[in-house]
Amino acid sequence: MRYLPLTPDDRFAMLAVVGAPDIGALFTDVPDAARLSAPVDLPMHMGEIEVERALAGLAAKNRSGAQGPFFCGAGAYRHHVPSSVDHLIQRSEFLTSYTPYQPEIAQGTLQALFEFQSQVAALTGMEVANASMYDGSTAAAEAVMMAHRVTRRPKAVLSGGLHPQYADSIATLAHVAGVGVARQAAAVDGEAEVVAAIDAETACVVVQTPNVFGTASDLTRIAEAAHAAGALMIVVVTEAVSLGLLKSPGEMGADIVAAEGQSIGNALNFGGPYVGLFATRERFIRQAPGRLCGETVDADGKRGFVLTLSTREQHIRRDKATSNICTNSGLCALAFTIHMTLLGETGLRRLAAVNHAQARKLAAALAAIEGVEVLTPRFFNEIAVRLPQPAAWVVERLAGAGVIAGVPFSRLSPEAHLDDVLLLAATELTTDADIAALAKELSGVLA
Amino acid sequence: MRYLPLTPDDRFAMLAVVGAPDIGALFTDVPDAARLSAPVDLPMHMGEIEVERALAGLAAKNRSGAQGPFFCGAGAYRHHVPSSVDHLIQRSEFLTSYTPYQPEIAQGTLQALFEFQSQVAALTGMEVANASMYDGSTAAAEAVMMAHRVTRRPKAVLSGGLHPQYADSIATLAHVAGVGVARQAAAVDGEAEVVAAIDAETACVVVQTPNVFGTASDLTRIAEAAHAAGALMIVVVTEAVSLGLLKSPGEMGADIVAAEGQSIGNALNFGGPYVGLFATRERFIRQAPGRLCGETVDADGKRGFVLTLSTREQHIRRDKATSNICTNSGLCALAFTIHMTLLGETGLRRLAAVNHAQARKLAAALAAIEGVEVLTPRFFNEIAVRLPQPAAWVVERLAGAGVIAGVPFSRLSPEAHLDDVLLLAATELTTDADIAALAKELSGVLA
Amino acid sequence: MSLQTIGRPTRAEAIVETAPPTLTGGRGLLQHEPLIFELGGWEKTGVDLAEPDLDASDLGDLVRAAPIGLPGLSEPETLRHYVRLSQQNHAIDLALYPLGSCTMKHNPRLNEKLARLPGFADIHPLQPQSTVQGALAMMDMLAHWLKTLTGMPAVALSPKAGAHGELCGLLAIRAAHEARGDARKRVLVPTSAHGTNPATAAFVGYAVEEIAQTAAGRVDLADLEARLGPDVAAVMLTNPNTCGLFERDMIEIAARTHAAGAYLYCDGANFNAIVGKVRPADLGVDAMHINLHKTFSTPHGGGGPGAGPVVLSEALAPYAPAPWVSHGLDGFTLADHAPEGSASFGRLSAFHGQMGMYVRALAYMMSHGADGLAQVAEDAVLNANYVKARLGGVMTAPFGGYCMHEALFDDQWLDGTGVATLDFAKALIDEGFHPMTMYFPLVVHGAMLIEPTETEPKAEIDRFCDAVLALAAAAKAGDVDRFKGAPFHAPLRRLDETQAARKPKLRWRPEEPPTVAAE
Amino acid sequence: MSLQTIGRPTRAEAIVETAPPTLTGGRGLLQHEPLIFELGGWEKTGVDLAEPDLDASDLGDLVRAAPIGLPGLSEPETLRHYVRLSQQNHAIDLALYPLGSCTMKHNPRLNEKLARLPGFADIHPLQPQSTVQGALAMMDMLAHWLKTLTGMPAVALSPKAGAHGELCGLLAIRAAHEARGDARKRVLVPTSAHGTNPATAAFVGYAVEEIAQTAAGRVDLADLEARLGPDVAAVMLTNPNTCGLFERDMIEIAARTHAAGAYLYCDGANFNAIVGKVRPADLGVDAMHINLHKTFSTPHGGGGPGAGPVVLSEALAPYAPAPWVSHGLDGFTLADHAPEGSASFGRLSAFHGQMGMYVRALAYMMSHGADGLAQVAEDAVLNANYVKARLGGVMTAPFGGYCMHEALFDDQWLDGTGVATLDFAKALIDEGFHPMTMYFPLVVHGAMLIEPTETEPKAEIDRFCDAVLALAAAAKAGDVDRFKGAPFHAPLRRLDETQAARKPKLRWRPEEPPTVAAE
Ligand SMILES: Cc1ncc(COP(=O)(O)O)c(C=O)c1O
Ligand SMILES: Cc1ncc(COP(=O)(O)O)c(C=O)c1O
Repeated sequence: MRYLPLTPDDRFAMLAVVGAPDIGALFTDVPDAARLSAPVDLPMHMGEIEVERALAGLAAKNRSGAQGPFFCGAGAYRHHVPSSVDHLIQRSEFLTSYTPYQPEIAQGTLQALFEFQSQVAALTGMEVANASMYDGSTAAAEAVMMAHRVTRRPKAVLSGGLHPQYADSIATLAHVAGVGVARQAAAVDGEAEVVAAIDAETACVVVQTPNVFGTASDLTRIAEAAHAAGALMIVVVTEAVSLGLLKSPGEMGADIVAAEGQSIGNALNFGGPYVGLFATRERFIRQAPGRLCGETVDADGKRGFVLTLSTREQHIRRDKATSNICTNSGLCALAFTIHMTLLGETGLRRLAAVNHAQARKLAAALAAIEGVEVLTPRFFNEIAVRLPQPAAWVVERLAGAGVIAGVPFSRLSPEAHLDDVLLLAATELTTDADIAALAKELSGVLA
Repeated sequence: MRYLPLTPDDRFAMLAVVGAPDIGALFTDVPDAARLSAPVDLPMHMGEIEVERALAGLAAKNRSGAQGPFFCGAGAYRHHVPSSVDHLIQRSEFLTSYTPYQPEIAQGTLQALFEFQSQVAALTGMEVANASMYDGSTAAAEAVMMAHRVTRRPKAVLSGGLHPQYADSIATLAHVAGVGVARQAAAVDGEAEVVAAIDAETACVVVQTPNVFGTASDLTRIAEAAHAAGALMIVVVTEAVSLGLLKSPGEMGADIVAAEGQSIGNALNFGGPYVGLFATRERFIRQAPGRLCGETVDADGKRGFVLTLSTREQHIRRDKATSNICTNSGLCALAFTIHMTLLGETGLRRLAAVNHAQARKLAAALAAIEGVEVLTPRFFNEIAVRLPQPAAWVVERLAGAGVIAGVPFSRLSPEAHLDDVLLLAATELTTDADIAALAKELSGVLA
Repeated sequence: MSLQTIGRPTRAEAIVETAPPTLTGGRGLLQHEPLIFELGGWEKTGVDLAEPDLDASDLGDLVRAAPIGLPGLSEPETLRHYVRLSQQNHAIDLALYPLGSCTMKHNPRLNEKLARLPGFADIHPLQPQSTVQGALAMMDMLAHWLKTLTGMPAVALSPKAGAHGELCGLLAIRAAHEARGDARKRVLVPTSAHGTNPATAAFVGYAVEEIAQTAAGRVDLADLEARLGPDVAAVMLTNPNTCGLFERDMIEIAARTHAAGAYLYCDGANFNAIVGKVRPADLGVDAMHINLHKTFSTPHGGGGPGAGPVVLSEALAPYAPAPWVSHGLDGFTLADHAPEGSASFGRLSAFHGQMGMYVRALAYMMSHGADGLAQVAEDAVLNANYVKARLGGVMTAPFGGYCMHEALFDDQWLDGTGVATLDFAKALIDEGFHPMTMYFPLVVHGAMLIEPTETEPKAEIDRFCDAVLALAAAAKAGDVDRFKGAPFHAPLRRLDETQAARKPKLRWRPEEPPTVAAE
Repeated sequence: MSLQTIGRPTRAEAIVETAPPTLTGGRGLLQHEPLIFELGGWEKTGVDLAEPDLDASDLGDLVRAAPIGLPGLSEPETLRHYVRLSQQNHAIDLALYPLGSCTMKHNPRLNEKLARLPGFADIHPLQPQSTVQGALAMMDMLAHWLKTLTGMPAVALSPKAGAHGELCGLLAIRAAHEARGDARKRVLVPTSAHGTNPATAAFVGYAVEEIAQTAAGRVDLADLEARLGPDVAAVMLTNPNTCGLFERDMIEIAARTHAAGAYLYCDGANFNAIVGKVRPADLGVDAMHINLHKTFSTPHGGGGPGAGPVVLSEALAPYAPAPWVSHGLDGFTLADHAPEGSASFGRLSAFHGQMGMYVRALAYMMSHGADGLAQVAEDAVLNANYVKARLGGVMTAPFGGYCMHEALFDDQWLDGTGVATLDFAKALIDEGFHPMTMYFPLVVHGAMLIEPTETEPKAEIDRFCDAVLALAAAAKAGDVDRFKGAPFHAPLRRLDETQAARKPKLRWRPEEPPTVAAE
């Protein structure tokens, strides 16, 4: 067995030192009724060749994004990840290390986390950020819990522009935390509606930009209204690249930002692992969930970094912790940081501009198709269109023609009855030829 | 430009320190007649996305071994390389380091080379091995030059079983070194013929096992004849895995072994880079080409390794050097060593046994086909067969049917007029289904 | 280029015994590295992108005008920066990483390679299901392996880590009680439990009550019995528990828990000790999370990502969250939403979970197979007992007898030496090892919890034990400075965590704000 | 697992200024590592293979009976062994690697990724040409780039490194002379030439004669003229030469060489200084090798593999070796053999050369493009001149004026300090840098040749210059021990190369032969 270093001789010698007659003796605490007498009913061990054949065979049954025109978004975006990013995160010292609890021999991870927190704070325009959450949706749910702790109020208002699966994730936690959820009807300009729903019971409003329909909007007035009512504004961002072009949540008055960082440094991976970005105001930091990396000095006075403020966390505070999160998305956060370092201010702005430019071409091409209505007024790299046919049906037809045409809104929220709405995203990987192919095939299907 | 760290400001500041008015000033030594005024006529710089699209596009135009039944050998073999091998050789510290001339900060490379030399010596059954040559064919040519230095005799006898491209490579060097080459006619049992050709002028006989037709033979009597005549026996091995099953050249009396190490740890790579294994007797070591890594101690008495006996080499001895080789195949040698360490005695013997078993099935399947004659009497993992049609024609037909059926001998040596001979190899990657598919398609083509 | 050494002395002449401090603070190969904010340029970038051919004028005042404040580096600088940082880390690929309860085992590179196949890495969670049949089949296979190994009828794959799995399990339990209109209030958890257990119970709205432990380091049945009652929603145990001991009475505990109308949640973080040898279903467990990043070798990555699928009993299966995969005539289907009238408690997060981790874990399971996984458990337990036996003579173990996959010691043996558990751990760093888990579980004073895992060779464990024993001798011999000052040989000396917490500095801030030309 | 530090001192109490030696020889993260022969088992393996279903009985006495003597390790042990070894290396990814004449530049990972695409890595050199059209197109593209950048009409791709390229070039030259029945005997090479130049000339059967150098570090035209004659086959120059200077008279040299009926071979190892700015064809060169592992960034890999394509003039093109790629109506064709009656000198090696390096080099060229490559040369030259300017005040340069891509110093400035070039270099190791090339070229006493390359940021070059200057000051201040004893901070102290050569130990040998059960 290639992963097991002990030889029969080793085992024999070690049992002698242990003073056990045989390996079975070490398992005597297991009740006989629960001890398996035979191996479980699964295949026996396989070599690399067989395992690779089997799994590569399954992988080959999937249609990867590179195989043709591709327009899916809706919270997960197909961006280019520089080759050096994936090379670096596979270095043994990053890949096979644990959470940095021994800072003297974990400065590599810790300094990278400090850089991550600093980048996320700058990107979101907030004062502080944590060392990552599982993903954007769980970050959003934690943000609502945090707003509840901060304001001690029982209600959360979710805009109709919020990604439905994010709203579902929030609702799950809110329910057991006794927080009421006022969930507004899905609407392309959902953010416009939330102000009316804010009241003295409101702990927070959760708004998204660009929202699930791709709509980019200025949230300043919502922040003012929320603050006036003593509530917090939580801003969700599912496309981190948009922050290279659009006004930051911080600039618009956000109290907490819960974002999906996948777009920077991380592949689509069929939905995970991703990396949740969580940023807030300095004064709320002791109510924040998750790990925090802080600067300090060593015994010689040299600068170094450690995990800090852990009195908020489960391993110290246990049932009084701000969250139960332990393992987070360390390596995905590292990928984010490395990619962001490669981009820098200049590269990120350029990347965002290219994404927007391609989306404008996409929108123009679709608008020109008979029967297709572009619904999104102002967008970053994603738009919603209304089709004369059910979007799911159209998408299946186009998939047959080799074009992955985007995400039918019904896939996210059947109950919204927006079956004719299709979400399409463009990125720096979307070529003009891809857009032309989509337009051609779509016209064909609708003709 | 992503690979260039200097900013315009840097360049400006540095020119000031240098005291040059502009960058052009630094090139004043270049005659005007030779200074380009405009960029050369080539495309301008491209981002990762474009470069990857272009080259991945070309790669997609090739049929890779994994795409179907595959039987090519003839000096390059398709074996499985464990994933950890390729991961390790990509570590920055191995991949991006230079030849270990500063041993205090190159022990990683040096110790691995010492392990490589030790493994190669054990594998070939020889006393010592060097730190690698470019590949098996250049190692063979250098071996002949070395035999010439050692014996001061003017003639080399090349067996008819020697890989024709190896013989060509030897002939090229022999010609300018004034060494006559007695090249015997290609023959399945070529080694049988060489003894007769050995005379008092003979510096060396060059024999191969398994030879280019796959024939495995005992070379002991050839060694005796050579030694009796004061000549050296050079043994060429193009399939290193065979040494896990067959008697080693050392056991059969070889004076020099020149082998291709690609089969262990290295991919096919369309022919390169590969790694030449070069082993010989201790008493000849000062006549050997290439680098040697040796054990020593540091100032504290700790064991360490250094490049040694460099008085043989070009950088010290210049026109008196034993060879002009400088850069060799360091990283391929590392891949060889890591893979060999994973295999170990047990794994290598098992691997060789599996290769042989698959080849026997292949031979049996082919022998059963009407009109196909298996020519190779005793083989390791490769055989030669005679077909009722030109082998090149048959191979093209089978390629059309998705089967890469092997190497027509005419591809190696048109002048040999063995156009009906086909070489086929089987390895641990060859499945019974592959063999069945080959047999079916071949029967079809020949029917 | 070549180093001409002929006739030149290459042997150091004057052997100076103590190394003179370097002039520039250099330490040979170990590079000190500034922050990217101190290195990077505001105009620099390591990514070449063509200028867009359309501008963003249509966005008007939505456009971000002010500088963001993100430094950029060229590719060579970026690579060097992170390679240098990486060398300041310990890792399982460097040496034993004996963190008890963390199962730091070998991470096969085959798994990394397979997870990166475009067919797995470059597919979108919401692209047409007809175009991801291989991915759904893979999830279905993983589910089959997990159910078979645990003997449980159902599994929810989507939880993103162990704690998320605990959340999933307790949410299912709460949903099950609510479905019966039975609003229970308490969850019973042993004091030895990992922090995520009480934290999760509280997160789900339950009051947490601690269960006493016997002198043998197991659940005190009588105390459990006394606390069980109509308002107890669940009992949360870890088995093997965090003292490295198997809960002998598990079956009885399950029976009493069920008799009280409560569910038995098992923290499966220590599943590595029994995988292939004991099926939690046979112990009466209702729900258990499995840390794929522990038992099934997906890399810890310096703190994640992980994956925490939860297996569920018949009783809890109906409350499992969406999504789930099912197999029909026309291939595999992924249910994004619980159908009308389903009892599912809803959705834990967007999309379908940690796909990338599933591939790795499945590759690991297939590599070991049914036979190999049982061997994993046996070798893990053997290695731990070997450590316990080798160190037991000097270090004091709070509980006697054989342990499972980890060996627990307390700090009684350090009494009077002036050396604390923490000091001892830091001294281990100088000897070339990562310390064991310290001060956990809380039930043991100055706890040292050592989990070697099955992927450690005997030679490495011996090297570790020799170092521990040598340090123990030094401690008892009064060589206190070696401990109090440790580490001396790590990239940094001991770090001041108190100062870090007193006035937190959680991000880089420019002396004066960066003057960025927004382009 | 978590480290409970609340209320416990994490700050080291007693600050012991000098680190006590560790008890087990540990050095923190730096692991000392034995040889696999000392670690491995004879029965152990890290590869799982199914038993063959046919034995080897048919091979009789050909079967290897005796033990081979190859130790095996499990995968975790293997990974750890080589990761530990790797950390004892310096690398371009760790810091400046200023080896003059070696062009240690950044190695883009994109190139590694592309070379590993199955379409390039998993294809056989002799599979049907109809199935490798993409590979042949790639080789054709590479040839086009190389020919365009050098202005030469032909290129032989197959040479496997620079020295092999020299061999290819001189073989073509010899073939050209022989074709005219003109058997020439001598090759003229400057004393400053790299060792491979004279070695290659001798290998090809020529007598090597050295050309004198002017005080300005260039070829002495008069001396060259004097030596040129009817039996001179070729003049071998390096331009820019190994003193880092451009041969101003190159065109004139070419003219006189040609007038004498000889050919001009140019060693292109230093092409990085002029790529995109000067075409060797315009200098009158007949043949030049290009080290793809220098100018075009393919990794040096601790000593190879490299690739050394040779560009050829009209005069030499007919003698180029097989194989070559040509483009016809039905796609690309690879000629494995020179056709009947061709003047080709034959074949250099089996198959078609270093395909894997071609992909990397082409990816690098396309990434830079015509504009970027010229910038490469400019930045490489600027960096070198910056180093020369910063260090010139203290170190003595044998030749004045601007340099090209590398800055050459001699050891005159160390006179009387008791510090030799070698000592100085070893002290640089302690400061965290790889030394420059030493004692080459031979024309300069105690030469120190510094080539930063264009991929070094200004900050790193400044860090390096600061270290050199600080050490220079120390040397002049008589702080000799720091140099004689150096390095102190590297994985090992200075190694005894004399002993290594006196009685060579070139392989591991068991104390007593391993008793292996041959299975
Ligand atoms: C016993 C135990 N339970 C739960 C957890 C939490 O798992 P995760 O870190 O994957 O959320 C851990 C891991 O630290 C653990 O050791
Ligand atoms: C000037 C010069 N010529 C030739 C060579 C030999 O090139 P290679 O090492 O690729 O054979 C080198 C490289 O060391 C060199 O620096």
